[in-house]
Amino acid sequence: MGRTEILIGGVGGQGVVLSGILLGTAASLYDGKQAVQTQSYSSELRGGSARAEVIISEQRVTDPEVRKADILILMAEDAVGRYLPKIKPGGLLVIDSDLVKGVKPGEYEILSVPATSIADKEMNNIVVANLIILGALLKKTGLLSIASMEKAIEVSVPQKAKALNLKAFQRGLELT
Amino acid sequence: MSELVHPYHRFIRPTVTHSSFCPGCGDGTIAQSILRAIDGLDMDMDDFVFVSGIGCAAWIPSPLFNADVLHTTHGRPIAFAFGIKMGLTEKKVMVVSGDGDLVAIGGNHLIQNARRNIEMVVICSNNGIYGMTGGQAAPTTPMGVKTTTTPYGTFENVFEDISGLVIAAGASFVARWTTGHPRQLTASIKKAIQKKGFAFIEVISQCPVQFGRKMGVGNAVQMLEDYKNRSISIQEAKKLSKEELKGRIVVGELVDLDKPEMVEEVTRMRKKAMGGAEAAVDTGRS
Amino acid sequence: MATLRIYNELCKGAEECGICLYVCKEEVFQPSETMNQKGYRPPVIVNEDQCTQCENCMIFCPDLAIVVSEKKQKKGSQ
Amino acid sequence: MDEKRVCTGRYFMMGNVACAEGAMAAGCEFAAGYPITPATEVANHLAEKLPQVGGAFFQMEDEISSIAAVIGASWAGKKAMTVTSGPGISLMLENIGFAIGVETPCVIVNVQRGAPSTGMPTIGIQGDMVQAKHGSHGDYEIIALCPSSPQEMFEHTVIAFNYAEKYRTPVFLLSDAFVGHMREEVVIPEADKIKTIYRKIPELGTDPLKLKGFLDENVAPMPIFGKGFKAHVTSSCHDEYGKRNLIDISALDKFVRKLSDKILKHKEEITLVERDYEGAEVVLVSYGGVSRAAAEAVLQARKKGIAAGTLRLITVWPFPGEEIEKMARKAKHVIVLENNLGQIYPYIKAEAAHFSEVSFLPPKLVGEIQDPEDILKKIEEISK
Repeated sequence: MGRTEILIGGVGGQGVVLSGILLGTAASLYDGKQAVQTQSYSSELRGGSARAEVIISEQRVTDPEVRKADILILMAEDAVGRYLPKIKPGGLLVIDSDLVKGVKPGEYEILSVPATSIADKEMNNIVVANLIILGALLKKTGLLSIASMEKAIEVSVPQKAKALNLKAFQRGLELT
Repeated sequence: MSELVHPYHRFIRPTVTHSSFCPGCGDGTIAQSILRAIDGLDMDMDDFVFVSGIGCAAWIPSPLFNADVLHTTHGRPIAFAFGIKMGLTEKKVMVVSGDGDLVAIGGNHLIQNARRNIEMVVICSNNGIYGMTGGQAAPTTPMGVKTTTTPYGTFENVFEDISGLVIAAGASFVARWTTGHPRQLTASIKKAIQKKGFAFIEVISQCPVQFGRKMGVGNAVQMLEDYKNRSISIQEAKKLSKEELKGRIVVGELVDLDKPEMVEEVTRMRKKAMGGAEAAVDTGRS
Repeated sequence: MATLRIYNELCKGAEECGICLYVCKEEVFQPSETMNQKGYRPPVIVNEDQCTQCENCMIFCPDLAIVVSEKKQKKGSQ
Repeated sequence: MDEKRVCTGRYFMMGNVACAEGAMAAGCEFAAGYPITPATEVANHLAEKLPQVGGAFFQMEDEISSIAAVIGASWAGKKAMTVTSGPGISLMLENIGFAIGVETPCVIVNVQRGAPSTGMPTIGIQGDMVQAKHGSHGDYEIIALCPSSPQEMFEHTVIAFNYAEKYRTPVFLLSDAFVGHMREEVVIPEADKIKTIYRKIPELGTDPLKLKGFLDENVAPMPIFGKGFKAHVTSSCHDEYGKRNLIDISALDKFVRKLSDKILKHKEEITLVERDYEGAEVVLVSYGGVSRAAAEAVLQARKKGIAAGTLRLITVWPFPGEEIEKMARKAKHVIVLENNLGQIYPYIKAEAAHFSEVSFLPPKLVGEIQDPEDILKKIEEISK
């Protein structure tokens, strides 16, 4: 029944769109749900703004746009001003606390994940910070099954990066 | 007593009663040179697809030649020919058009396909003027000449060496002749047809109506005489300085070399692709 | 058997075009007053026996209006 | 149909990739294009997949040569397509007119983006709707499909090829960056479940002089090259034999009319719509991605007891005026929704305004499809 609107904002190169694809793939192909994922990004491939939207629902998703995000994931300070107004009252705000500093308490619950520093220190690769955030998100919300997400990572991530991405996701599950 | 029959009339589309060229136009001589080359190679019109653009020279194959002919938009015949050749690799594809069409508006297609070295024959009738629209200046019109769009004389530098451009771009066969050299032209067209690669032939051709008369060069005969006087073979030209070559028309087969040809390269690429490609990108397949 | 044939209706005139007269070294052609249906005056063959069958007239003719019989034998010792 | 062409299965797939898979399934053999956001994924995917079945994607020097090569390949007998976005279509328009003039089957995918001019490349708007119909000079009819999901990007591409082949005409797939970059479940059926149509060609050996290869309202068999038809193909005014005629006005009249009538005569079988307006007083008319917001708004309105419905245009061209009229006769209010400032609205209004009130609800921000809440407000306002 429920329709969950997820908005992910960050900068190019952080895997914003991949995060959206993973959530959508897990929901749609492995969790028996319906999902729509859309995206937009500025023209520069690295460092420009990036946004992914995912809607997960038990039924076919009619309106494909995120209107008020149930879950807002902010991975860069730059994204705060742009997307914070899009969060639904009472929604969940997930931030990469290493990069997002300017969030004030408001009508939302904050899940603060030091994803970039964990990725940097433990994985030696900040690129997988997004997977740590997804792990933490799933642990916190139970939005999708862990097995579904792991399968989604298997099919969506290039062969040689699979192990690292799975490891980061699993590390995220240990948080919170 | 049996009457003589023109050997190339059998190549003319039966519905065509006469050529559409002005009296004395060199395009007709080019047309016959092409047909003589095809006949000389014992080939048939069905071995060819002809493509032309817009302008007087485009009317050489369209509708004159009794073959598959695509008469395309201005400047684009080589681009259309690209698709035809890729679709019918076993056929000979020949583009016939003018300097305005192939070099001015369509210059980049000429350059890029010479670079690709895709097998096709491109014959460029270079008359130095826009004939069909009434004698406007072309990039090939000599500087200072009065035309309908340059009533005070052309003030742009002339495009002197189209063939040189095509050579620089990478074509594997390039020749230049004038309509005063129909035999040599035919011999080069024969070679061009047999060439595995991009074969370009520039033909300096008289437009007595829009060029000759208006520029004071004279009629068709005077223009041919002028070509005869100014032509110099590439072999002779090599012995002369740039200064000495001023105003001369360097004729001959300028380039004839073997290098990778695109249709063959595409076939090679396909084999590679069929031999077990990696999984598709981003299908998210389960 | 004739050596030459002019397709008068294809011809665009000895005066307007005249290439055949120019390329024939033997002066086989001559301008004529007779008009074809398009209003052009095709040349007439005056010295057919002088024709060397060099085929210049045929090869240069922009209108495929002249045919020369195939060389059966080379004229003289040339 | 070649099994290798059809990627049967269930996917979470991007619309642009689904489009390329649709082209594969439809039998596309030749594709040419020039890189442009947001259409590149279609080209990239075709570049990978086409050679595996003996075809190829060619990156040309510009969009002008891309469409030219596609038309050339089509005359060589190949199923052919190009893919681009607005700026590329602007460059292609002359040759699109050529394709119409000489009746060339081909598919043109336009993944529309923020415009005019270079605009905003990654934002989808429905900004090129009228361009597709009127962009090239002269009178002509065109077929255009408007997918609203990745699944339809697949299905409509197959339909586009089938229409192109059947009616010997260029067919537009008018997608946009939003739908093109959207990922959703895509189910690709088995090869034998996918209907594919191939153009008719004349009987081999037909006397070229007797071959009527053009200007038939019932679609003349196409005298493709390489078969000995000695086809003379010119987009200049010609007769049914292909013979050029640049003098007689009656020949021009026939040339213009027959080309248009070929499409208009088959309008009923070409037209695809989704009707959900039984008993509705307020009907939302939309196409493409916007129709999904319309469907949601109507769902909400019905929950509130308002007799609302939708009419979705799947083929926007040829313009389905009869469908609009049929709907408008039953409705009291018609609300037109587009992700632009009202491009198809005047056409809809012209057909509907005799019978009902017609209004246009623009998007709050061009580039963002209407919020179902805003649509609902408008419905409530109107039905008071």
